[in-house]
Amino acid sequence: MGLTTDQLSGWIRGFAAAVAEHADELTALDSAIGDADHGTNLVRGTTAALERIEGASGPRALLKAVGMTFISKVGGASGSLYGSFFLEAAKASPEEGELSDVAAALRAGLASIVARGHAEAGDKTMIDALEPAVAALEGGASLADAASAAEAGRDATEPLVARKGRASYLGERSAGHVDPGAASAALLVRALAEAAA
Amino acid sequence: MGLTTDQLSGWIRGFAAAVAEHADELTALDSAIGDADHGTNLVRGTTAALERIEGASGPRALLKAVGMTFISKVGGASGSLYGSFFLEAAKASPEEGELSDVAAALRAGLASIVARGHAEAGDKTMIDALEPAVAALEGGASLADAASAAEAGRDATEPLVARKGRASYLGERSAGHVDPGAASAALLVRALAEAAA
Amino acid sequence: MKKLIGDPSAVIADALLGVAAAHPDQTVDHENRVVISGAPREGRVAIVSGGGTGHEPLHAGFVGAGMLDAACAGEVFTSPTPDQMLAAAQHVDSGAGVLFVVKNYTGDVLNFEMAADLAGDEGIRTATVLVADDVSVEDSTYTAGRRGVGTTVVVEKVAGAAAAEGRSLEDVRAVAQRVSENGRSMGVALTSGTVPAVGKPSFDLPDDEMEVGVGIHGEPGRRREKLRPASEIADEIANAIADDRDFTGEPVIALLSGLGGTPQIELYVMYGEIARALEARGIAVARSLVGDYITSLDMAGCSLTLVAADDEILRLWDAPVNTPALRWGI
Amino acid sequence: MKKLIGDPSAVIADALLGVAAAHPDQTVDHENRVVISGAPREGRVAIVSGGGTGHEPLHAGFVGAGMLDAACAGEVFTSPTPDQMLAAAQHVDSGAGVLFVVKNYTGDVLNFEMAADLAGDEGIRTATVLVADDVSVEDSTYTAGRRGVGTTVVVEKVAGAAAAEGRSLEDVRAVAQRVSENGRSMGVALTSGTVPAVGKPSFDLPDDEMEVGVGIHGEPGRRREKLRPASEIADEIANAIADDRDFTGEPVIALLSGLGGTPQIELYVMYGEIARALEARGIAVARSLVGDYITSLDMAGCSLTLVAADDEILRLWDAPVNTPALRWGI
Ligand SMILES: Nc1ncnc2c1ncn2[C@@H]1O[C@H](COP(=O)(O)OP(=O)(O)O)[C@@H](O)[C@H]1O
Ligand SMILES: Nc1ncnc2c1ncn2[C@@H]1O[C@H](COP(=O)(O)OP(=O)(O)O)[C@@H](O)[C@H]1O
Ligand SMILES: [Mg+2]
Ligand SMILES: [Mg+2]
Ligand SMILES: [Mg+2]
Ligand SMILES: [Mg+2]
Repeated sequence: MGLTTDQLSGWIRGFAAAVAEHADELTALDSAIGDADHGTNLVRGTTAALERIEGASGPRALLKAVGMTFISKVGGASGSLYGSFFLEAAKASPEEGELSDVAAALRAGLASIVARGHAEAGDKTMIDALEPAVAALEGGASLADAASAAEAGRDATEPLVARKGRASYLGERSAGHVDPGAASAALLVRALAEAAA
Repeated sequence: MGLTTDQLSGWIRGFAAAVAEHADELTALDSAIGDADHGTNLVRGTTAALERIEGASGPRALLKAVGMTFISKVGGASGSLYGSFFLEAAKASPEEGELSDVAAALRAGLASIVARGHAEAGDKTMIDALEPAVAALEGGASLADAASAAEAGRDATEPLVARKGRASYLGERSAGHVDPGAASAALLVRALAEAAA
Repeated sequence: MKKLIGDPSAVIADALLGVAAAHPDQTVDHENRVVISGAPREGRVAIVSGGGTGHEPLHAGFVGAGMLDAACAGEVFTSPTPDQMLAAAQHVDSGAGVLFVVKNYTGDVLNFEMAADLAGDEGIRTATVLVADDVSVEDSTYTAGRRGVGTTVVVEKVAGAAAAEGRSLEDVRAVAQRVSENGRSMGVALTSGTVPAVGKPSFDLPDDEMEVGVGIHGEPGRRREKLRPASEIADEIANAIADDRDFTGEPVIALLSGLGGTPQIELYVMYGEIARALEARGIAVARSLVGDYITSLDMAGCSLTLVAADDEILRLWDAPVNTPALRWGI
Repeated sequence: MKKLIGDPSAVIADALLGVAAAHPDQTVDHENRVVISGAPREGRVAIVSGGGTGHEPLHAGFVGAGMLDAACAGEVFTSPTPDQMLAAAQHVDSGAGVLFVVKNYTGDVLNFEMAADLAGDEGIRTATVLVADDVSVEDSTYTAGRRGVGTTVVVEKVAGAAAAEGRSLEDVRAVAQRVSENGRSMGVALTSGTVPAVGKPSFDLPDDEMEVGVGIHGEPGRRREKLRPASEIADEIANAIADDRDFTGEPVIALLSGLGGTPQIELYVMYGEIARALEARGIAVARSLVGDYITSLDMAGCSLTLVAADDEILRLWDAPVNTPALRWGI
């Protein structure tokens, strides 16, 4: 199940399209328990990334370009975390040919989010969508199933009390809302499944 | 048709009661074309005046106390103008006995408003209510008729474009609203008619 | 009404308690509602201003060395009384006389006139400078004339600096008068302010409209328009001012003041557009201030003031000043 | 949305044009959105801060002699990127190193960490002081910890003064850290702010309610309550701070900041009540500031910050400073 550079760039384009479509929703989620910018942040990041991946040759260069763009254009928590995710996924990807071990690349990306943000599953962050997806892939599930796992993880953030990110400032009041980063991460994994299909 | 000190103090009490009853209305008129304080200003002035006229002996002392109170407690245009009105009316009133020439006292008060404020009839001010009332009295009308003249003068301010006071800043937009000072002046004359009755 | 206050009728007394606590350099005469500078004034002219409350930092925020010696606080949007002004003059006169800085509103003018009479009776020499700079009001001898707005800040600063140089009352008045005559202002409002004692906005303004040509007392403006981008608003107010008086060829002091409810980020966006608009008209800004200097309670909006400054005015503007709201050189 | 702006997505670039026009003492790197002080810094430590836009005057308003050497402006409520921070460090480093003043938000912390790495790669020494002073947030190692709010202003002032004395990076960081550890804050909101790109308030708040324990990013507070008089609000926030740390027996720097949409008259009413509440708790205010210092767009409300100050901190606080929003002694 290797992914070509074209498919990977399709992933980013698909993620950009999904972010654009759901931007208001992501921002609304962030209004409820954060600072109302998650949609705008990701639109800025994905729009800039699309310009930078034009003609990138090879999985590593492509993912690296995406990571660098997120870091230098987005700011906030998500810019840094998604940026690290792509940079580390790039390092776990080949310079040429196909990305064959998708699970390993995603695991490397996720590990860097954890390393930077010190959050764990259940803290009501993007990790709650990414971890079940990566674990599913590692267990041999399809990308489509991984995307469903991410979506289930996203939904499961709703009742949680946040322990990381801005939502943690709300204490008990953060319960009852889906985490915006988990929602965008679910879009990310779904876009990957669709690009690979 | 002389007025005793008791009747004059009844005038001030009646004016205070009318101002209290219509305070919101006066302020609403002032909101439309001024700065939303005419009701509050007059409540402050009349409340303080009631304290100061207790036991005043003679028309002049009584009216002077009212004038001084307005000047020292109210501020704004109306504090100074009503204050001058009462001070000059006091000067035209006897120290003892009854105020017999009511028209002359009111004319003196009105003249001082004109002298201070440089407004004339038709400028959309309190003068538009006071002038017809004083003129009516001078022509031999009853106080009740003078009060009606003041009310007619008040109503006639509605279509006018203000040339004096804050309402003048609105230019054409001041038309279509009754002048707050004309409204309070009509209350003043009506209170006088009732105190004398 | 959503305000950080207690009893709405006690808001001025309560705010003066805060002023006294926050500014130990100032003395507050709570009975007369006068804020007095702690700066020495032996033998020099004293500058006194005052007006309705609700325009903060005007006037009490400008009490201090190099600016006002005392400020009287009236009720909200209501001129103080002559008694207050007399008390202020008595607090600060040291024999050289007192300059009253008066904004042109009927109430302020009348009450300061009476105060000048009372002060004369007490042997205090006074002079008055009147500020009437709002170009959105027609300038006519048949009306109350123009309102006094932002130029007041510059008049107070320059008069205070002239007084600090030990100049005579006539001299101080003359330069203050020159500032007053050379200043022009105009304001726009996006929302109405709310007078505490009233409890609801002074006027209603639909979500997509603004008032053009507003003063600082919550009165509606000269006209109501659709809300427009900052660039167009800047062009409108800059042009209205520049059409009223030719500011080219002279150094200009520019003051962009928020009206109380407008955050700094918006004021800076506006100032960028104002700077552009002034440059397009050939007007050279020598000094500028951007912030809340003359406000109207919690009204959202801004006002622009330009003062044409000769060398003396600029020098006095640059002189040291130490007040809560304006400070440099000390 | 009623704002004095143009294109909502250009609000930061537009505001920086205004900053450049209003403050000729500052230089603006428009590409990187960095505001740079014109004060000399040869051979001394430089102080750099930054954060999301919408908190003005924080941080760009504190750029100038004796305070910040540079400030980076992120998008509204969004931490700047490491590239911006690196550019800022490169602009102002003169070999003695750069202190990053960072408010404790995940985004700010992560991006400044990356910036420190990048700066190291470029041979620039950096140190970081983190501000995490909001007592309304639980202080726990399992969470993101407390937000950084008003104490940031004091940290920036004191760090700038220490740098101006020519002290080493380690020294400057140490005293800045001491300020950070000794500061506590708490805020309340009467209205929600509106993010320009969003166009509507971040949260709805009924006319008779307030949010207690808010930060500066438009997030709701710890809880919602009926709106109460200023005296009760003052007691609540003063007590929350004083319960968290004992401020008795030490001189205290008190900062009462508006949140952007609150006029000064209300802040002074609040400060009067705060002064009373602190005195009742035996807390002695040595220095105070009342005004807009750290805001949240056009939110109505206020935040109180107390910093326990030793002699050195007080001396550095009193040292001359010349920035658009804080100035004395120069
Ligand atoms: N420490 C963390 N670890 C992992 N994810 C985090 C962490 N902090 C925040 N996030 C994620 O970032 C999202 C917020 O992103 P965004 O709104 O773009 O940034 P900011 O919080 O700086 O405004 C949160 O919903 C959460 O999923
Ligand atoms: N120059 C003037 N001559 C006569 N009456 C005036 C003049 N200016 C204002 N007034 C009256 O004063 C009224 C306003 O009083 P008030 O609201 O109490 O004072 P202010 O205008 O200072 O707020 C106006 O409605 C008008 O009738
Ligand atoms: Mg966010
Ligand atoms: Mg009025
Ligand atoms: Mg008034
Ligand atoms: Mg953010």
